[in-house]
Amino acid sequence: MPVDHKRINGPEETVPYSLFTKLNTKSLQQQFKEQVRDEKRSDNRLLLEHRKIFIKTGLVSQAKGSAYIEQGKTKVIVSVFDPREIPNRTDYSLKGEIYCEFKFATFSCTKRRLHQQDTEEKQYSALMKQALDSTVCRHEFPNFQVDIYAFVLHNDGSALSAAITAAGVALAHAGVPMYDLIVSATLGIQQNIKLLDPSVTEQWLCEMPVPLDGKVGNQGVIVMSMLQSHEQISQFYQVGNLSLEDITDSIKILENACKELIPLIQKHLVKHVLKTMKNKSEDK
Amino acid sequence: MMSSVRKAIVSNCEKKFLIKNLAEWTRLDGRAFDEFREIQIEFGKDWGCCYVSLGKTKVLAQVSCEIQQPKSSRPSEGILNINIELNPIAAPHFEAGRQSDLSVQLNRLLEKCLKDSKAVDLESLCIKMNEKVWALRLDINVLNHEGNILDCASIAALAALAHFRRPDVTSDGEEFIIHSYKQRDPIPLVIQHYPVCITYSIFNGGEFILADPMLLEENVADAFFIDWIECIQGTLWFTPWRVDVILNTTNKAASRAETVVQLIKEAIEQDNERRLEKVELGFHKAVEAKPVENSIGDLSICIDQWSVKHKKSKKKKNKLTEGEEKIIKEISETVQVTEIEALGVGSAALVPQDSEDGNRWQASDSENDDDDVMVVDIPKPVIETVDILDTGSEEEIVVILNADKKTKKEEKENKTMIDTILT
Amino acid sequence: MEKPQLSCKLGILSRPDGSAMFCEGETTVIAGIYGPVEVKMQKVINDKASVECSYRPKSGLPGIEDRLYESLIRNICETSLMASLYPRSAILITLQEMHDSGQLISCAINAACLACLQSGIDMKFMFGAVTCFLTKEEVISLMPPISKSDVKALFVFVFDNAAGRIIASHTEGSFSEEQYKEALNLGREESKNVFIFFKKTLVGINSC
Amino acid sequence: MKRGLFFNIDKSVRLQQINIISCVTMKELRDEPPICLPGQRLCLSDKIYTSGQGTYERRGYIYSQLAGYVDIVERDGVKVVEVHTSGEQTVVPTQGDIVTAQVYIITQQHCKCFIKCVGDAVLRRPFRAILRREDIRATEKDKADIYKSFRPGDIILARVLPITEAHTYQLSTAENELGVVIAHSEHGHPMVPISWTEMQCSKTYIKECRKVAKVVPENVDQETLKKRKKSE
Amino acid sequence: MNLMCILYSVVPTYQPAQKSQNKVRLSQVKVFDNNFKRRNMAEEYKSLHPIKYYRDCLAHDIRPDGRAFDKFRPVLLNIGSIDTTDGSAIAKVGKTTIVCGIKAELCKPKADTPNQGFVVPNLELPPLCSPKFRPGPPSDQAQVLTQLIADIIENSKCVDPKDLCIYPDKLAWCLFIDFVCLNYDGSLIDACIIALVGALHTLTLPSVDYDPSLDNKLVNLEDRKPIPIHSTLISTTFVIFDDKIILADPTVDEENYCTGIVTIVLKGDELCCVHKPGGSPITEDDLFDCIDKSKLRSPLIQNLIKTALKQK
Repeated sequence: MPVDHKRINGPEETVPYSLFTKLNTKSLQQQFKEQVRDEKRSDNRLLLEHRKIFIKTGLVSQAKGSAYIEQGKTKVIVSVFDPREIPNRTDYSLKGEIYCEFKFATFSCTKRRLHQQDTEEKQYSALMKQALDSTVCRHEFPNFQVDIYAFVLHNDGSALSAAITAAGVALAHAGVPMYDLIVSATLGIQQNIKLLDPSVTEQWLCEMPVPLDGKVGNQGVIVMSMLQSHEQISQFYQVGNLSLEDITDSIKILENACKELIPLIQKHLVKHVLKTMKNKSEDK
Repeated sequence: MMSSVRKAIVSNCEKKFLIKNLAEWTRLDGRAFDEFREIQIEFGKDWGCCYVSLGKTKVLAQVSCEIQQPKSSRPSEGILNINIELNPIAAPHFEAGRQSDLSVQLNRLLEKCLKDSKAVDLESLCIKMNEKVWALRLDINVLNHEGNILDCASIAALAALAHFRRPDVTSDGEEFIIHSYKQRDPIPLVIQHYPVCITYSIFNGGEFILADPMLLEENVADAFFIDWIECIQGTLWFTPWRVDVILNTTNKAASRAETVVQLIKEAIEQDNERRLEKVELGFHKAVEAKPVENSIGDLSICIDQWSVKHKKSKKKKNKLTEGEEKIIKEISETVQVTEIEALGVGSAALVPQDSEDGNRWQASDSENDDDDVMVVDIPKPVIETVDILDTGSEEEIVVILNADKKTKKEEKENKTMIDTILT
Repeated sequence: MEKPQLSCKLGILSRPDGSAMFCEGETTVIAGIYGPVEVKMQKVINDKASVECSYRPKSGLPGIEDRLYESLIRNICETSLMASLYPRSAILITLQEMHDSGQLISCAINAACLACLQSGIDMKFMFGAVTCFLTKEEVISLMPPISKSDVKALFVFVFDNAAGRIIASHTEGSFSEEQYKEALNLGREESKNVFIFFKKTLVGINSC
Repeated sequence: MKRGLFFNIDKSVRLQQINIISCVTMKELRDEPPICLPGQRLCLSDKIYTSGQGTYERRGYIYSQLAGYVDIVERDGVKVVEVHTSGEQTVVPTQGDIVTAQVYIITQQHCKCFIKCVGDAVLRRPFRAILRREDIRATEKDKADIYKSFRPGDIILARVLPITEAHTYQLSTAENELGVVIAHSEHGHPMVPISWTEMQCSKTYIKECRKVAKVVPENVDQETLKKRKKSE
Repeated sequence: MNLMCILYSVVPTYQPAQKSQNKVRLSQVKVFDNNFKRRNMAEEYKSLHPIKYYRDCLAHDIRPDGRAFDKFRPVLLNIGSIDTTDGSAIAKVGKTTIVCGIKAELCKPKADTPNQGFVVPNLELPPLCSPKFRPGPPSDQAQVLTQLIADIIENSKCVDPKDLCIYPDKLAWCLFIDFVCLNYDGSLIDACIIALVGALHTLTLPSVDYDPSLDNKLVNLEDRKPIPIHSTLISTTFVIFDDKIILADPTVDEENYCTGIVTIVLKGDELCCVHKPGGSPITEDDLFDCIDKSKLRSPLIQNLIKTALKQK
């Protein structure tokens, strides 16, 4: 580990204790079979069943807008700040910029993460930006930048979609003009079994080829973000090997999943609007 | 990058005054051209802690050690790290905790002087091959910058290394026991030879050569000539000037180095004696002994010397010219220039000193800058955005780039796609 | 009660506007102050000078414990200096450890005060720091115990010379309220000696 | 419950278009404003209804940009559909806005300030702005001196000038109602205006020069100010 | 208990009862100019002259959030809700939210302390929690607070590094205690210490079989044991306003505009940190008054922690 002068450093070399547990001799195939049995998953969900989502706004009082999402055990918090001048920019841009930062807490995953952003986090930041760029009315704040920070407290799979969904709610909460509400969902595919909203183990198993009877089937993870009322896809990200049919099917599944999420978000935002309006009239 | 904020600018007036004075064989502080400022070496209570002043330039050096695994390329050698810090106390434009060109340059020169010349016997620092060696760390803090940091720092570094003692280590076969200073007498380092840096500044393309430049002289000088004597000699930074002048100067530097090393050795001996006598040591003792310094007094001394030294230096100058010829004949035997190197961008020395850029070391700017550029790969997005301008609003519709996917999507999202096409 | 010998030398460095080498027992610190000088754009304060502090240990890599000392000393100097007289400028305080035998923080604070005094920057009051030690035998003293492991707790108090109020308190280790009170009173008494020493130093009668 | 209407009707994702025209009279609209969310279709965009603040137009419809409530303002015979957030607005100063700013640097040519409020909205993050010497007053522009008009720390009311390629906002106080509203004397006491070029310290009675804003009576708020400017 | 409940629920105990009488009214605020008599004048006044706004409020013996000077904000604690950690807690003091997660890893002890493990605390102030932080390396403030927390842990000896040694000179535990601020609204240290105590109490480490001759390690995940916690720490922060008024449990604005800050950490009946980093001088009486107030608060917080632990 490189020495960080601005933090307290531990000993030079540390290893996670999970490396020294009783050897896990199960093959990937067995592990996967344990996860999915008789059309049921280890947490008793159906294959295409989304985990329960809780969403709350206004958690970060210091931010302009914020949202906290719990999707199963996955917990993500997103905050949005007022537009500010873009640092170190000299040219004029007609459209505002979106700055996204996606970060896992050091303790959010099984393996400890570093304080600095790693490549995965940087990629997720870029994907978030991509999803939100076309959602926000950027022409409303030319030459300014809106900062969006997503922080994962606990990663149990599908953290990126949770972050994008929460970011959409946080933006609406912050009063940043948007073309539409945005929701996102994740789908894992392994051996032609599709798992909606995979948990962290499922996601891990879907990300690598697991041979079944010596053959390697289609496998991968898809993250898709949708704008609800215009029925547009604002971001699509896929890893793994998938056939064309798989992708079309997956898009259908994900589209439905997104549509199911929308009422929840709408309900929450309407509640929020009603509440603030009530407070306002009381103040007067 | 060192910020230019708070940096003193040398005015043309000052420059001209300096050069004019030199033409009359006078230096601003009344020294002769080849006269060095007074050296003072004090040791702290800790081993390897040394406080050196060269005139008003002051430097603190401290050596520390710990046990480390050796580098795989040198499994039986200890490690010596040198780190020079331009403490913001030394000058207002120095910044804490930030590497500037000057500090990098000084660090490199000191490393050349002490490490590359193998002044310290690193092999004696090995405890167990491939596993445990002593890693020495030499921290040099510049406390007051009145010119010629390098000489001062090199003296402090050498004195600190020569003064330092490491704890004794014994082995009982398997385990190593590190004895505290109280349990067993600590062991001094093996110093193979004593290299010190001697700096001359050169004016008017070699017309005037000044030993131990002070701050203003340093800022105005055309070039520098630095020797590190004892093992290797290196020279650098010069505008085209005559070989005989180089050799002459090198020669003078050699004799100067001898005196300096002698001084260091004496200082250490004195300190050792006092330690043996169990006299209380440390900086606090030195503070008590001396009266409060008076800065006004200083100035008057300076003025006094002004008139007196004037003639002296002229005499000296004559002597030098006489001596020059002799020395040239002797050079080949006494002095060997093994390495002539222009550090940084050599050509930088040719550029006349800019008044705003009083700092000679910035010559290497252009080279270092490249390191700062980072190439970032941005993952290619799978999605392309198409602006639909018809509605007047700046709306964007997203279409999947991949043609196959697009058709699939069209089937699925028949309605929307048709919508898009219609508009 | 035995107490550490104070000694000091003002103006030991030629570049800074004020400088001092201060010794408290064997502990020695050099302080230098520049000010008011040009301030960097991002640190400009409109109605007063920005006070910056940097502390250098004599060896080893810079770490975050230095930041804690820096913020402590910076805050103390900021309250004491009349920063509002020098708006849109900077006052830089730099400290260099020379030797540490226990009272490093108080020594650094006292050195900073002397450097401020020498620099001629207006001050509201002087500040003086005292270190008290609580030994394993529950005895409070001003002298550092011979071995570091004998220290149960360490207190650093900073007082003003105007009303003897507490400007700063820094503690290490754990202790009872009574012990804290006792150390505080001891510190206040000793701080008077520190101020006398400051005054003597300034008038040049260094007879302590 | 009218409010519930447009979001319980159809569970299949899409919020139904709110037909503001037919179901709500203007009075009802004000009393019980319909709630909308970003991307919600509000009504047809035609000759009567046009898209205003907080909305956008797409393929003949007006959609909402914000989570908030709908408001319809009649302007020159056209009904402008606006959406306002229920919480704090996200405001960026635009051309013509009256802003409250604090002066922090003055030079011979210009003074630099921080915009702290835009109209009534208090900003969480101030924006930087610049006020040039020639924009201090409307008449005898060349005679204005920065140091006789503003001092660091003054609170001024100013109008935002057209936005140029430059990165900071440009302000103007070249109107009677604009200029210094709060200032402190050299000794730090509040000052009261005594003429349009002078203010007097409330403690020391020392007079200092300022470009003083004419105090607007309480009942005249920002909107009227804005309107007046437009009619001119 | 759902994690969200704790994160979201702000139980403003002081508000409902006092709202009507105590909420700062515009009429109480001294008005400088007619231009300010507008709808959200208080807000505007606060933004333009924050210090004067505070002075005016405090002159009426009330804080802008309606609290009396010596009243604390409600505290919430939730423990063990993040199961990727070996011990975790979330503490909320008013709106300030701190998540503390402890992750243990194996390492080799230092040569000069062969029978000690490591405790590595770090406080992260991400840009997420307040507009004043920017992405990048930790700010000076984060560094100072991290060091202060590290000092408090070391001074109080609540975790003994000796308990973390598995096999001398060969194998030991390294506890990475990471604090993340999710909402920055003052009294950070107080929230951090509550979260720390909560997280330490939920911390369990698996047992390790170590064979020194072969350097073989075997970790039994099923056999998890808590580590001894030697003391319970309670921290209380005060700020000094205008050299005379002392406010307990400050919000972020109060911290920004105050002239001095005092943090007192209690360890049982003992004190383990009285930290006043400069700022306006205070009298001894005032300082001991603060210590007394924190002593009164200590059993309440201890009870809170106990209750939270029982719920588990």
